[in-house]
Amino acid sequence: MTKHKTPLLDELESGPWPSFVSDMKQEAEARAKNVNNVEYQIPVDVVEDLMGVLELSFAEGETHWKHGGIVGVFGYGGGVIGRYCDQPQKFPGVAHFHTMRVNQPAGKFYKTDYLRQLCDLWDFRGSGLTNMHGSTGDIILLGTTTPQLEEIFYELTHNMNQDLGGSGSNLRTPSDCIGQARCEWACYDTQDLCYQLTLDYQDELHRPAFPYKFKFKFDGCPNCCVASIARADMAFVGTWKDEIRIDQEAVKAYVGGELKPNGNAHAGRDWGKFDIEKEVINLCPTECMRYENGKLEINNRECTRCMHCINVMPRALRPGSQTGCSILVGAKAPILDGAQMGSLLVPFVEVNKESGYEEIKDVIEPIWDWWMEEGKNRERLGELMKRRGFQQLLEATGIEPMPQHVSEPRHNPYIFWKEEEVEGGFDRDINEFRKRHQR
Amino acid sequence: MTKHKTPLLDELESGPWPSFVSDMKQEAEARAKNVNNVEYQIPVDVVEDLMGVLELSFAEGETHWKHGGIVGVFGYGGGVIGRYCDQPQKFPGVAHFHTMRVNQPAGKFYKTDYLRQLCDLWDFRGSGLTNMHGSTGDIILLGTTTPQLEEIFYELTHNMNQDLGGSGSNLRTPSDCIGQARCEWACYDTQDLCYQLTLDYQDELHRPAFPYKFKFKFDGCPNCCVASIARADMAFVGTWKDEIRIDQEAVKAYVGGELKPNGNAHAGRDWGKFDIEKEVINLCPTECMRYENGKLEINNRECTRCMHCINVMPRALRPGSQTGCSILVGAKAPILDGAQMGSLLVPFVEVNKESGYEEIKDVIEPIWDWWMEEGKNRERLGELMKRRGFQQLLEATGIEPMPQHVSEPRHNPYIFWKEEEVEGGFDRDINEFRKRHQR
Amino acid sequence: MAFISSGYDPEKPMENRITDIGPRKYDKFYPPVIAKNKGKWLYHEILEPGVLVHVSETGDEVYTVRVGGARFMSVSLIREICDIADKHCEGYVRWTTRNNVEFMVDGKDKVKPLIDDLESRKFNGGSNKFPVGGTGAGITNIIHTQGWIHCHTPATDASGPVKATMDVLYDDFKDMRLPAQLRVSLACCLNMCGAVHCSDIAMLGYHRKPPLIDHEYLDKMCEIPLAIASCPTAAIKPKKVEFDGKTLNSVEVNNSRCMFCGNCYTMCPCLPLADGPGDGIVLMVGGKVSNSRTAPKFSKVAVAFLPNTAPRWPETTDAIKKIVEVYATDARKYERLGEWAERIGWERFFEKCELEFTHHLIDDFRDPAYYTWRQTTNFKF
Amino acid sequence: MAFISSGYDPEKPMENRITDIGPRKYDKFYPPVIAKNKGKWLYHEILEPGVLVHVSETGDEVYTVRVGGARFMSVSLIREICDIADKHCEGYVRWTTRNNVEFMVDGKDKVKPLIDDLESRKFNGGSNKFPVGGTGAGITNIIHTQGWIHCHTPATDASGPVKATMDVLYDDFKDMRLPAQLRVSLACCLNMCGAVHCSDIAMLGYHRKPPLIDHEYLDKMCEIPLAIASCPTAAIKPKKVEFDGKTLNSVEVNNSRCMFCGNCYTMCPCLPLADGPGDGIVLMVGGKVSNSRTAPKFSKVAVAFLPNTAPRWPETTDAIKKIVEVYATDARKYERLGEWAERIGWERFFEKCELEFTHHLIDDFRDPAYYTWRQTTNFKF
Ligand code: SRM
Ligand code: SRM
Ligand code: SRM
Ligand code: SRM
Ligand code: SF4
Ligand code: SF4
Ligand code: SF4
Ligand code: SF4
Ligand code: SF4
Ligand code: SF4
Ligand code: SF4
Ligand code: SF4
Repeated sequence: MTKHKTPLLDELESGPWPSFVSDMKQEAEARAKNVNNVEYQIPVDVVEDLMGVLELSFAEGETHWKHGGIVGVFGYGGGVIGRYCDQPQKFPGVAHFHTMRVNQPAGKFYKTDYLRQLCDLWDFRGSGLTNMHGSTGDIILLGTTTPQLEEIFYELTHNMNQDLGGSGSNLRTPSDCIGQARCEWACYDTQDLCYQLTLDYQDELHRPAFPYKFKFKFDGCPNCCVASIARADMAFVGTWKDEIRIDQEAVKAYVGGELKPNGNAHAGRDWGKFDIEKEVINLCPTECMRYENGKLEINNRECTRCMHCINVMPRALRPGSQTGCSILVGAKAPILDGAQMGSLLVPFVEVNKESGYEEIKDVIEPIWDWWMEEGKNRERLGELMKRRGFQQLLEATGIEPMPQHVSEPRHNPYIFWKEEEVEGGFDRDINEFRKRHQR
Repeated sequence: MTKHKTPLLDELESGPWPSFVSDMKQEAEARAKNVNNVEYQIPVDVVEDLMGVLELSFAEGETHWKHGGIVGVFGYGGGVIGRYCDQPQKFPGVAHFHTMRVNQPAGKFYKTDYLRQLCDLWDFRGSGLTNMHGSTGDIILLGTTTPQLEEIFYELTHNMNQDLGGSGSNLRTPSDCIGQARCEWACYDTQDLCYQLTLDYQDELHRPAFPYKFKFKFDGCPNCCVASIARADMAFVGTWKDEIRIDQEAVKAYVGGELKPNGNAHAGRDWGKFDIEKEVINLCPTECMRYENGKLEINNRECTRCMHCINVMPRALRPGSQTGCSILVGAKAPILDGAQMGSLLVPFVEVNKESGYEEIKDVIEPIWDWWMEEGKNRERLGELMKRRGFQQLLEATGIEPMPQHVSEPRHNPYIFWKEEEVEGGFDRDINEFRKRHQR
Repeated sequence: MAFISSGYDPEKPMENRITDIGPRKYDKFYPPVIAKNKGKWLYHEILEPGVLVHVSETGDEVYTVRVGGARFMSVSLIREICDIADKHCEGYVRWTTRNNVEFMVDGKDKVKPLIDDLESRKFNGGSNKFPVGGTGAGITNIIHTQGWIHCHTPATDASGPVKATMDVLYDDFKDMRLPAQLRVSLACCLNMCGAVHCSDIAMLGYHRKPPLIDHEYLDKMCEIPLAIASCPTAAIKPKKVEFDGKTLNSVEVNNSRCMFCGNCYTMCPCLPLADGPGDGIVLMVGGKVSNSRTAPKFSKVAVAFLPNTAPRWPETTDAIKKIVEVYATDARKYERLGEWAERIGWERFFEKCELEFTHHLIDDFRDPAYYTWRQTTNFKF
Repeated sequence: MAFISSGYDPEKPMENRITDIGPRKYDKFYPPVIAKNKGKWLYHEILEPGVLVHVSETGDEVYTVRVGGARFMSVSLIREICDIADKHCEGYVRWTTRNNVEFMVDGKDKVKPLIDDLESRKFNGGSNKFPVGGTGAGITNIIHTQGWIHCHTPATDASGPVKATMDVLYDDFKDMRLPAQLRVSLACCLNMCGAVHCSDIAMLGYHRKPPLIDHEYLDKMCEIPLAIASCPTAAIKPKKVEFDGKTLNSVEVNNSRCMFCGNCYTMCPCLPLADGPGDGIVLMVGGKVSNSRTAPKFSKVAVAFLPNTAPRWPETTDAIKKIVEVYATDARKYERLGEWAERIGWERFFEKCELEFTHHLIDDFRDPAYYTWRQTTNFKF
């Protein structure tokens, strides 16, 4: 426990929020005690050494981890992030400190027997430290040595029926919002689509054949609780085509104050009496709502399904019943060219379990083909779209251009006409021209 | 009159809108008749030949003018646009067809004696065809021959006390809105500022020393009736610092219907009774207005002086009395990099006749210095700003950065720190680093 | 025609030379009522389309009668304007920033005789010489450029399409029934001398074929490096060509990179772009300049190509008329065309105006293009 | 510690190998009440901060108790979570997309015992193990990344600043007094694994010094052309250097073009950027992800640099606290932080939050920068 002094880290033990330092200390202690007599396969003081490294970083303001190098399991191009300490003599316990990405179950529901099995494995063959979860969605097993990688993979697959997730230039571990499992607004079964595509694209997930990483995320509605629109090369966001379902009695109950707006999300302050005009009608971005004579009317043709009114009056309003999803493409973090939000490619597609999601795969696969053909090394889909233009993506996917694809039409007139679109083509004779126009 | 058949042009003689074809015909006829026995210095049938060229273009859909070549008057780098016909044998009258740009008076007010003098000169030494006015603002004398250029310049300057305007890589003819001469909203004397700067910068206007063209435009208020914000490298737009002046009685008269909103600009349709809430309060972009108990209140601190409320109730509301102008820089047409709107550089500066507009020149001149130093050949100020960043413009002008300079702060984090801003500087010793971090 | 000297001596150009005197001073041309009341105006009103009154704090009033017309104008017509100004306006007249002519009188009684005079004058061909209008929530004169009358780079004419369009929009020049002012502009090439980039409706001449290459003369007439450097998309490369047994220095153009901007032709006359069927008009909509309510906006491309059907450009005027009518019916009071399109959404704009949305309308020019794609699930079916 | 084989034989890696089986199927892990009511939920309500009820059309209800915590978690802690889930929740538990843990029970009576149990558990150091909260119009867990615990490119730590910030924002984790939900994120370098680019408040680790160059090893450890190509601003050039009497291939960096993105270091370990005083945090604000009312927005830079003052990053937490408090007081109900800043104007945002506006906050990155400058006269003094 006192292998390294950690005065700076110790200061993070106080305060109300759960202290990761305290948790590390408890783990270090548990490993030291080893009440279950685990035959630790990596150094028993790994956690202490990690604390030592971290304390050093706190003192200096610099990381002490080096580039990964290529480590992994046989036949897979991802799932492991190699990591080495740059002061291995001081901190031998973390000289090697690779992480493994374990593909989380869709929706991140668990049964405790599974979790305990995972803990046992990681106690035995790793640091006993995890991230629940990584920001892509995986279960992150933080820190083990190279010889353990195949062993862990073997036990995961053989004993736990569990595969690794993605890393490298391939499909990354897809993830989803809780959706229909516990949310009244989900327009399709996010868990099933996430699971099914993960299975169907195992090859793309494990064997890097792409120019760079590629992410799927699945949100059941435009609230985007898994942030798909901001973080996924392809975001599948639930939506509907028909009318918002209205329960006029419940509307009245909101107006009357019997029901609390926004599922009581504002209970922490007295915001005064609910005012349907101010809180719903006037905040509707399309101005397509009216509340007159105790009746709420929605001009659904003009509604953009932004969710605001539904969010505020969940007991009175529900998404329509003709549901499906919109597909947005190209979101990514800022490296190299600035962050990108997903851009709407498919306004609406059915999410059809029966067909094995064929309609959706018919969008995915041409995109991959185009990107694999045209994409440069380490070029994300969004970057390729920027470089080659949205038009080329439309051509590659066979989708017709429509105003829904833009927030506004171009304001520059620099249109690249194709030769076949222009009467007479591009080939002309300068001498003919010079007959009409002397030099 | 029948030198060339013009069946296509003839079709433009009908219809209610004044026909330029009819006007050309009347001019061709007048020249042919020559009732005043003018000794035309360029071909008498110049107008007929111009119609002939134009008819040919109408038939073919192609222009018949060639590149200009360098023509001009001695010592000036601008004011003349050279032009030659590419079918000079067919249309000898317009074989040479240069235009001259005559610097219009600010506000474009004229006395007829001046105009008649100009007409006589142009009848005599040119085509008798003009543009009143060119889109920069000049009087455009359309079409004369090379030998006439110096003659016209001589007569303009000696007999009419009138100079040429700009063309080429120099200051272009400044222009302005009618402003205080006839508009109640003008926040400064646009004519005087336009005139004074034109005079003070004659050298810049006539002798190309700039990387490319440079335009000044002067608008008395944010309505921008001379479109300065869209068309000038430097736009001077009137504004005020204090409070909108309110005449509460007049407000009531609008509400009561005695006064017609928007100076009666909507009289062509029955829009129903004036609704101050709908037409003013709710359209105020900052929501800083209230109409309660027959009284209009404006929270001037939040007002962005957009002019809407003043436009709608001109008899009730007037701009404040602490007036001056905002300066926006870098507007330009789309070549090469897309169109640019002017960007706010100086939120407010006094427009001070007494000082000879020194405060304003103190902004102009450092900008020119920077642009002449850093600008590439044929690079507009706006393009330089884009290439080098707004920061450099601020440095060059000594203006402090402020949130008014942006519509929103940057969303990418790619900040170019300067060495002197960063503790410890950029020079470090790799060996020192390697003591902390082994390879 | 004998050459008559002005007094200028080409041998001694500097003798007696007067330079740098600038324009005539503005206040020499102010009508008395303007000179007296400058800076004192209190308010204005539009009495009828084309007729304004401004009232001063001195009690003075100035009545303005605005007339439209071609800014392409003969000296005969200018002299006629002078005659009218002399007769009614003490010899003063002005032009507006949109090339209308304004006659000002200082008493209400002088207005009707002036208008009657103006409206009585017609060209021989039958069109009006001085139609009164162009104020308020209507359509005023079209800002435009040279076109086939004087420029070497146009992809369409200026005066022709403008006349055709104003004929079609004439009723709205004479009326104020629109939700707000609607500004129409034309520029004959994308140098955009008309600054059409911020107009409610803009016609823009546009080429659609890459430059022809006049190999024989190119090296003689152009600086090859300048021509190459002029291309914003780097579509031009140096090339040796065989011509008449000789090897000449010239260039080649990568057609698929060319966006037909014509900048190479500006630098080199041996790279002409003009092409009858290739050239035509891009229709842009929804720009504005004023800061009223919303910030100035750029116009957006609504129709990628309309042919140069001289003399009356019916495809173009039909499209414009359609947009104006739909806007007139659908927009709210004070709402500029672009504000309306943004409120209802561009998907509705195209639907209501019955315009086809083609791939050309999706921005693909440089990095900012990305920000015009739709980055939200909020759209209308 | 003896090596214990799992059964894997490195000589015959393919023997008995199981691959491509994917994750465990989601429905195997559904609590019974979820399995039964999936797709049938009618509505939800937040009973108190951290406690939700969802009501099904079957009449069933599920009560969710959400607890916050570090996502960096030991197996000891996970086992403790399992103990709780076994005791109260039939052995089921889930994690949210923001790394909170959710315990679900199928009856109201089971809620209080669960909460009491959760809140009773503390770490030795005194902090809560399972604080209940993070729902509704409050602040939930911080999305973050590895920082100094595991990554080679961070410019700040992750777990440290997150703990410090959550301590400061703890009251709002336990409350729902804000105008809307407020999402805080952290990414330790601008790879932005935390995807902080769309958060209400984001901490972003940022370097401020160009890479050091390890000439001696560079050519041995890196592909020089790849290193050069990796630089988005073309700041890196090849260079020969004299070292120990030998001429080595290496690179040089044009410091004035470097924007400290670290992409070169990703490609080449001989170009490290880490620097104690140089590195720190960029504070960004006003992003959002949901499409509710307004389209998703990027976060904007509000403070260009805050130092890495370990262990508690007081400059950062102070700035965040200040922004949250001003937002809480000034914004309207339902208004996200970015919506608020846009409504009042960024000039007011900086004034009210007492943040200095420095030149760093003006965009100068590529063409789109231009569109963020103020292109209107509409501003507030
Ligand atoms: C005459 C005029 C058009 C008109 O019919 O009114 C005109 C005519 C020409 N312009 Fe212009 N520009 C005219 C106002 C403008 C404006 C409008 C303005 O000044 O408000 C613009 C857009 C604003 C701006 O400056 O960005 C404009 C943007 C251009 C450009 C593009 C410049 C750019 O930076 O993008 C060019 C190209 C060039 O400079 O090579 C150009 C070039 C030309 C040339 C010289 C053609 C050339 O490449 O050599 C044209 C000569 C036509 C001719 O033969 O007469 N003209 N030009 C306008 C000047 C009249 C006057 O002095 O009053
Ligand atoms: C005469 C003129 C100034 C000049 O120096 O020549 C002028 C004069 C007036 N303008 Fe203007 N504007 C003139 C060009 C402009 C332009 C420039 C342009 O169109 O190229 C603009 C910017 C257009 C744009 O935004 O695209 C312009 C935007 C305005 C506005 C803003 C309207 C809006 O809601 O966006 C107002 C206010 C209003 O009309 O309510 C205004 C108001 C006025 C007033 C009422 C000002 C006043 O109190 O005298 C004048 C009479 C308006 C009318 O005609 O209905 N004026 N006005 C110009 C007449 C041009 C013409 O012949 O038709
Ligand atoms: C549990 C979780 C989904 C999951 O699969 O794990 C979830 C669950 C719910 N979200 Fe969410 N959201 C969850 C992450 C998100 C995210 C993603 C994020 O923050 O990274 C977003 C987008 C955030 C953004 O815009 O920046 C998100 C934006 C929303 C919104 C939109 C609010 C808005 O006005 O912008 C709603 C609607 C509302 O709250 O009125 C919402 C509403 C809901 C509801 C009410 C849906 C329902 O009916 O069950 C759930 C409870 C809300 C609550 O906690 O108050 N949820 N929600 C996630 C909980 C994270 C956590 O631990 O705190
Ligand atoms: C572990 C994780 C952070 C975490 O603590 O949660 C992570 C960690 C790393 N990311 Fe990431 N990324 C992680 C989610 C993300 C996300 C978020 C997401 O997926 O939703 C993003 C932003 C979204 C996106 O993909 O654009 C993200 C954008 C990056 C980038 C920038 C990619 C780009 O195109 O801009 C890099 C740079 C790279 O690929 O070289 C990167 C690179 C890395 C590397 C591999 C560093 C490197 O250059 O070698 C990090 C390894 C850290 C380590 O030692 O453990 N990571 N990375 C996340 C994966 C966990 C998981 O599988 O669940
Ligand atoms: S994204 Fe929509 S469906 Fe999914 S959990 Fe959030 S609110 Fe529910
Ligand atoms: S979902 Fe949004 S756009 Fe549709 S009615 Fe509700 S608030 Fe309006
Ligand atoms: S810009 Fe303003 S001051 Fe000038 S004429 Fe127009 S409304 Fe009047
Ligand atoms: S000028 Fe514009 S912002 Fe100011 S009060 Fe009037 S409408 Fe509102
Ligand atoms: S817009 Fe183009 S073609 Fe028309 S006048 Fe200007 S430069 Fe010439
Ligand atoms: S027209 Fe424009 S894009 Fe095409 S070759 Fe010439 S300069 Fe390049
Ligand atoms: S954000 Fe950067 S430093 Fe942090 S984990 Fe991701 S790659 Fe590593
Ligand atoms: S840190 Fe980025 S900008 Fe600087 S040299 Fe490296 S790659 Fe180039």
